[in-house]
Amino acid sequence: MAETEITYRDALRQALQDAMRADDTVVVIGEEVGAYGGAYGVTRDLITEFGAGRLIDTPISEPAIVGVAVGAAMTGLRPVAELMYVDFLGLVMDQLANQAAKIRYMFGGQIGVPMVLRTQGGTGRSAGAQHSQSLEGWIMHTPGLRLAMPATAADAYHLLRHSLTLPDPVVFIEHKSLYTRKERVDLDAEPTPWGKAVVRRQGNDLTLVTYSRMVHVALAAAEQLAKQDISVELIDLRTLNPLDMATVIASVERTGRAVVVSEGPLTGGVASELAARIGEECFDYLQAPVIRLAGEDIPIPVSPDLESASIPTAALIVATVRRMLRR
Amino acid sequence: MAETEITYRDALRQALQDAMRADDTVVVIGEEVGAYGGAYGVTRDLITEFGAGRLIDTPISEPAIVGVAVGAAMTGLRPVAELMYVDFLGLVMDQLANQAAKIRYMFGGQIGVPMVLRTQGGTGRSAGAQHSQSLEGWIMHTPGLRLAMPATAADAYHLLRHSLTLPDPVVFIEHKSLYTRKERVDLDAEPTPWGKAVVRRQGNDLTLVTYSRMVHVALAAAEQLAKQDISVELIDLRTLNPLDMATVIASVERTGRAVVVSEGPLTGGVASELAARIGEECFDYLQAPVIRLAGEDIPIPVSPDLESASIPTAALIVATVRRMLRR
Amino acid sequence: MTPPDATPGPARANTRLPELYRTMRRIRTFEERVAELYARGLSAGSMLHLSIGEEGAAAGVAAAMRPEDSFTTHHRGHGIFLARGADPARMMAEIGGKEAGYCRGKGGSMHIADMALGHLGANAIVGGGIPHVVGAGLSYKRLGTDAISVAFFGDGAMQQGLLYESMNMAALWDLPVLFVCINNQYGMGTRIDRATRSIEFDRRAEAFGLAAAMVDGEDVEAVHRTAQALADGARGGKPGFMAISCFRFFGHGRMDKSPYRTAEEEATGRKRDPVSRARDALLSQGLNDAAALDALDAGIAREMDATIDFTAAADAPAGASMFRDVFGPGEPEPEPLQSRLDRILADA
Amino acid sequence: MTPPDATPGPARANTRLPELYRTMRRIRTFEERVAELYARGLSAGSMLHLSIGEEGAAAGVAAAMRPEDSFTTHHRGHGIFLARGADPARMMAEIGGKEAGYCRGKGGSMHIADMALGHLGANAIVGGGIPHVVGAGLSYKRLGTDAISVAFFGDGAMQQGLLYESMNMAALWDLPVLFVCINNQYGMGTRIDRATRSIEFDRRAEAFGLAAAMVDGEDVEAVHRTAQALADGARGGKPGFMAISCFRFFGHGRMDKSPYRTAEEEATGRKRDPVSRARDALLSQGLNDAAALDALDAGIAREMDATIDFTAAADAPAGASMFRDVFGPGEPEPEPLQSRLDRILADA
Ligand SMILES: Cc1ncc(C[n+]2csc(CCOP(=O)(O)OP(=O)(O)O)c2C)c(N)n1
Ligand SMILES: Cc1ncc(C[n+]2csc(CCOP(=O)(O)OP(=O)(O)O)c2C)c(N)n1
Ligand SMILES: [Mg+2]
Ligand SMILES: [Mg+2]
Repeated sequence: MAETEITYRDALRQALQDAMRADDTVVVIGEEVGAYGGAYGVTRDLITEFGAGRLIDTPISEPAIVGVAVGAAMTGLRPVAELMYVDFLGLVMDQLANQAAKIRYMFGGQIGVPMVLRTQGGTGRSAGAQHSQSLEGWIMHTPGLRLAMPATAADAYHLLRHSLTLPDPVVFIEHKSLYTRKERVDLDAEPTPWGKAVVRRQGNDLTLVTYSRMVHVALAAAEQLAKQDISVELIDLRTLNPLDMATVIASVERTGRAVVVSEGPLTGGVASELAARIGEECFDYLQAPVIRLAGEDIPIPVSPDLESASIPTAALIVATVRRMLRR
Repeated sequence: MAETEITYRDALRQALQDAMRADDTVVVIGEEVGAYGGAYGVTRDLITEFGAGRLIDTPISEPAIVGVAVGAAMTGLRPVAELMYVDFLGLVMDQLANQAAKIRYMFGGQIGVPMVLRTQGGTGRSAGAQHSQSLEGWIMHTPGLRLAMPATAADAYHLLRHSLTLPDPVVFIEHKSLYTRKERVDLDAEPTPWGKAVVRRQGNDLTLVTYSRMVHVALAAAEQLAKQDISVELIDLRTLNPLDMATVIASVERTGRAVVVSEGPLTGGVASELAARIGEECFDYLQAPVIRLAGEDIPIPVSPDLESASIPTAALIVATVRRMLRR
Repeated sequence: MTPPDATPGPARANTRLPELYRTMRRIRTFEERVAELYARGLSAGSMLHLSIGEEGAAAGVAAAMRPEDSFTTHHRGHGIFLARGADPARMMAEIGGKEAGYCRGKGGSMHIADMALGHLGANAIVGGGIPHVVGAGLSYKRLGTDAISVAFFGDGAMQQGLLYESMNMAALWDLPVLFVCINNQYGMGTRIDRATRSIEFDRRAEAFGLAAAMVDGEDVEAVHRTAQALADGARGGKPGFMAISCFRFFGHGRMDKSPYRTAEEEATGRKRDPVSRARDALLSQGLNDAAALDALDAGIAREMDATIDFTAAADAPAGASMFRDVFGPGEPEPEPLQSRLDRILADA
Repeated sequence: MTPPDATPGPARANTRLPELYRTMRRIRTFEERVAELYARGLSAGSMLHLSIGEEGAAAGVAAAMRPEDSFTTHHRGHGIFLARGADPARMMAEIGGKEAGYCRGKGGSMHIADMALGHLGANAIVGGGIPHVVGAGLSYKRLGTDAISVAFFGDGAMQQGLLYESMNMAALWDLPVLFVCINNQYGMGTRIDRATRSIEFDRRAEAFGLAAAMVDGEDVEAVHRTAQALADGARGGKPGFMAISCFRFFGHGRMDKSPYRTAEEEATGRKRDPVSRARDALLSQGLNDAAALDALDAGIAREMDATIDFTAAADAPAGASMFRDVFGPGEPEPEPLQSRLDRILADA
């Protein structure tokens, strides 16, 4: 029916538009979200329909942007605060982690902070060490925050819509290299369930677990492996909090092998969390160590060659899987 | 010779004093570090010897404190910036993670940022969700930062002295519940090597890996287990970057079982990193899953009963080890 | 630098001084009982910050607020919350970490809050609650209510950058917001002249486009008049700022014996006492006689004594409550460590 | 609000205008070549921010600095660095992400730096480099040198709280520091009047105790005089602030076609051209004839053309350099993923 070819960017815009039509307490607050339409174009033209009262351009004051969203969320609005780059989290972690994440708990459940912090991260544009990071590890380590990282246009749409109905703060991290990806999406289809992983490809030899852009890298690897008669199962987590371990465990218990893939730096990151959990939960089923593929433990260099070499590639996934299977 | 009974707090003060005598570019910058002597008394009286030019009291401006330390470290000083509580990291992560940690790399190796960020964390004082956290997980996940977390007075002394000779930024996290711990320390003894874990107790049945205050909790557990004829090896990591996996691996290869213990929240934290690494490196030796004991994934409540129940206890370690050993 | 409304106070017949006095006395006595709670080992921890000496600020501004208004405070916020109508027994129970407290023992002194009274929260991060009132102001403007939101903070927060970002946004968006700096001369051991070169704080706010005033916190009526004028302005969309000068009578927290200041400075500072000044004024203006005031004070003392007994007798929160309220009702909760271990080690 | 030194310029015989013109022309031409580098697909990414229209700020302030002085810049810092003596070829190579660049291709346009010239770094975080000059000032004061440190930033950073924390510390500690706001009227698509209610930025700095001035960036000599006076003051321990008004001729970055402003506004704005104004002044004052200036400009064009060829021919950094310089020389480096896999999977 409403199946259309749509980009990840447009799916996000559509989600905002539909949510703003459905709920007039939804407001968008951030730098260049109004007239400019967002640094990556996600809010383009929304100001025409909703006006400057709901597409609120701010000064370059990230700590206050998040702090204002917290206060607004406590008093009747449902703000979508936009952080132009996830790299700016360092400026707002106090408002996010000490305030938004803890208010419900510290106040004994009196009130929540129903806000969404939309931002984008990752490599792909030679934007350098301060504009290319994957910092979901900090968020995942902060009790009280939900965390969504969609890989597809359909998930971008449904997860953002769902985020805008939750009673708690959601960090919603898009990937800068996915905005222009086009897909056929049925917007009327059953919505992506919140907090559930999806099996993107079924297989028997090994389980690949990942999220966000690495889903597509892993898919490419899985296709290459299929040509070599290696059948891998690919799980896209979609949300990191909640974390759907049930889907992961079921798969690994069947395949006996797992590789986890994350673009963020290896040490202390999401890949480690996944490997630790799989190791705990699937110990008796594992035929090989759970292998983590992740970003190198370095700042992201500007040089395009170095940048692309600093994160996992399809070739690396293929090689690693083959070695794990001794093939 | 110079063996004296000394508290963790006094060992830190002694380290600062000795470093400041040895190197007159060392300055301390932070809130209440001068006349007040530090919120936890670590810099008490140092201002008498070194003056207000080297014990620099600041306004309550954490982002600028760290930013000023970065600039000073690039231009000839060796600043010790003090953050009164590790919980305030959220205010300074940009200056720490985007600036201090990346400057050497982004600038192609031209210059480093030889500064130490001293702070303290952890539970034990009913100080609530914004003054009791263990946030080393964020630091460990940030390439370019060193990270020390001493458990003993001797390590506090030597690791802080060593930190003040390194060419790179060091985050040095003390534990608020350790300041008054007294120990016999030989300050002239062989210094604690930087980046090396220490085996605090030898054993054969299982390896406990931890750091900071949890070392003492784990020691208490190990003693109780010994009475039940269970012999655990206890490793104190001392620094989390560098991370001395060699010591951990050697032990786990011998014992075949590991429990990792951290006060910080479980998900995405240090315990997960350790479990993931042990799982990768010791796969063929493991007779049971690596078990993570860590803080609950919740904000820290003020109520003293809830607070102490929210982090691992000796009783929990004992029970877990016994279950792992089916004893 | 003169308050926007510098006209003399209202005719004496209309004075709110009796009410302001009563509020201030209740704060003073409550804080004395907090000190006692701590001394008796009944408080949750030692991070208790008394607002003795600052009653004029709390009472004066609070009286300019309406029931629908909201506010946030810093860590030294007991007095403000009381002045806005808090139940002292539930406050004390929270300070004691008990289930009967405003936040069920999870927040304590530094994170007390009550949505029913518009208290959006005390904060243990200096400056942390300031932007929240800007967010509240945004809500009120958008939702078309008549409320304002007020941020209370100390002089220490005047050196936190977030304050300036917040004031700038409030001015840019014409929000119904009031920023109130309670300048008690100290941030921990640092006297304000060691924290900044310029204490003309109103100039800072004016430079961002706010209406601004400075007022002496010993004079609760002056505080009230200034706050009223600025609150009226804020309700009309012109955000305001005021700095209230006073003196922190005691140490920063319960452990701090103030070695960094002289006995003489303390003695002089404590002469700036808004409570006794108001009492003297009530007597000298013949609005009350001493016996009536003594009776009032005694009643307050009894009320506040009872808060300690209430707290001592109250239950600690049940252990299981630890996992409640991390997320909203019905949402998936974090898995307790023990459940995880039971599952994983079940067949070990 | 008048510059501290508002006396007329020096006698024409002593004018530095020819030198200032040359610096500005070099900046203008360099930036035009950066646009070309991008258009030819030779730049590392598209995050290139041209300072065309802002040459008066860069040249005027830079000329008031001494060789021992240091500085940080924002993301739009090419002109400032050139004015402080950068080699345009090494700059261009860095912008191209090449090993021959100032930062060996790891920093790019937004993170260029050179310790030899006192460039403590461009910054991709708005306001991020501001406190670093306060730290440098602290070093200079403590180490007893005569240097000052200068922070360059845009009008956008006037709304970052860190600026106020930094100015406050500089004033409190009497540091040899100068804060320079290059107000090009826009932060991305946001005109300054949509970012703040009050653009009298000097009042903000004064309220923190700094010497402050506002100056028209089209007049490079006025910028230079103002900067000189404030730099002299800073060298004497009185930190300064100046806001230089100018116009960003082109879009924010290379992708931005400025749909948020009218062609008319752009045309008017571009009339505020410090380069052509200086050229006109040189001619009308008889300090240069047109032929000489044409020759100068042509020489500069050749020099800048060569930077593109240099960059095109330069090598990308070697792959292994990726792991270098995370930590200092001789320190344990992060383990590359591949080594870890080789070890773990060796016997798999
Ligand atoms: C961001 C932050 N920095 C430091 C502290 C530690 N601290 C708590 S209160 C305080 C002094 C605050 O002074 P002021 O704002 O004047 O409030 P007062 O205590 O005088 O009421 C400090 C430094 C903190 N809680 N938060
Ligand atoms: C902390 C931060 N917020 C937002 C951005 C995205 N951004 C880059 S430049 C810019 C505009 C800056 O405006 P201004 O400071 O006036 O400098 P200009 O670009 O005009 O030179 C923005 C919003 C950023 N890089 N850093
Ligand atoms: Mg104070
Ligand atoms: Mg600008």
